[in-house]
Amino acid sequence: MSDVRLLADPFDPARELAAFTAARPEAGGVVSFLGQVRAGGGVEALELQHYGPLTLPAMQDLAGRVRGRWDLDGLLVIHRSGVMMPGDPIVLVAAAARHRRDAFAAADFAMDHLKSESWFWKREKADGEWRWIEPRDQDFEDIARWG
Amino acid sequence: MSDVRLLADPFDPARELAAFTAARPEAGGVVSFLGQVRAGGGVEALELQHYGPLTLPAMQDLAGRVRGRWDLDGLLVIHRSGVMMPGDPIVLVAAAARHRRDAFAAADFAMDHLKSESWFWKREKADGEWRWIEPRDQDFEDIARWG
Amino acid sequence: MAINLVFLGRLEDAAGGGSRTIPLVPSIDAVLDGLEPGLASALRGPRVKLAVNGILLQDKDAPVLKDGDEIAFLPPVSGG
Amino acid sequence: MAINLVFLGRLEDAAGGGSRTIPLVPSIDAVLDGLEPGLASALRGPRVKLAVNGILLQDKDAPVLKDGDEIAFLPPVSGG
Repeated sequence: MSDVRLLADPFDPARELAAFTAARPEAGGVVSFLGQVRAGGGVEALELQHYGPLTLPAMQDLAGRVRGRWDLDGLLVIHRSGVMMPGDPIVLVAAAARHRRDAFAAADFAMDHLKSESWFWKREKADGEWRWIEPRDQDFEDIARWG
Repeated sequence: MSDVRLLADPFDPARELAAFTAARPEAGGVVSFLGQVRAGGGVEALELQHYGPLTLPAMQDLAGRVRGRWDLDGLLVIHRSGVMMPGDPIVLVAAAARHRRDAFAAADFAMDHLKSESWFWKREKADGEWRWIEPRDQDFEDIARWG
Repeated sequence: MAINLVFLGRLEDAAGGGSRTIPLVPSIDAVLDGLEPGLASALRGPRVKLAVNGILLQDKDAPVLKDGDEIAFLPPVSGG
Repeated sequence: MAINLVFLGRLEDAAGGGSRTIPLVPSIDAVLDGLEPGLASALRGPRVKLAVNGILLQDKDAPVLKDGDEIAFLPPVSGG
């Protein structure tokens, strides 16, 4: 069914995506989103804090909603916690489906909801100082698209 | 800028995507679509025929339109021609962008237009017989979404 | 007889640490009344949600606390 | 003095091969008139597009052919 993971250590998105795809030869298409820590802009490090009793269960619940809404051959959700450096992968979502539209919509929906609803608190280090990041209005607009 | 390739031989989508992503550390997100020859359904092989003077130039033109419409850090379009077996990659599109929405829309648009407009003729082998595939109405509906 | 408090995100800074063990008191109001006023005020912020033993509280919930309970104070998540 | 014809997709089956070299004639109508009737009929199909030397012809184009030209007959592309 769905493969949902919350990882404290770095992961290799290319290897994860290759394994996910190889296991689903019946899917015509796989859409993936990879989010990474942006280089440039002065951010030296990023930390994502999670809360064990809530964060992974909510990610699993989201995966279940995605599976209920679109006809998928597979869904992969991997999210990092802890301290990451520029260029490090943060999140990988992949949706495999017989029909391309389903795979795009499922990955897009999963990302919008992961970003706006997931139990992660983020802080960034710049000029040697850590600073907590507040929610962005854009996230609420993104999620409102899905009705 | 854009990396647009028409390949007669198999390619490794995981390696291509990893190289594309690694070269764009300033992009916050990368959306990819991988299309592969579906296993099951009785298709033994698939052949994509192209016409040299038209096919790659039209793919490059499409990439230019995508770049003009969304603010991207990079765009990758790789398409196979020739004979492929179930599980073989057919097409890989990846869009890297600072903003997630741009990356999703660009990859989605590129796929809709590649599928409906590209100069490829497809035939499938089933029960030992090759059969040419006619256009599907779905492709015209997909492309109409973009106005 | 104790309960555990967990402070997420910026509330960790306000509390001076990610968690704290305090003696058992019967209600969340009693927990807040026993903390430093600045911290209590931050925890009472309108956008701070609470979870007891991993279950999110609804607006009107006023659970009776018992030994070993964990109360998490959750500021808005950071998003994209 | 010759021109090259290229048949894509199902038109390859109709022509019995992917390409064919024929003696130069001045127009596309003359090319079609010189082919087997069944093939000419398939190439005249309403959804078949033509390219001369890699340039797509518009509806009303009637180019004058010259030595070495390549005419490609393009049935609808197959899509997804």
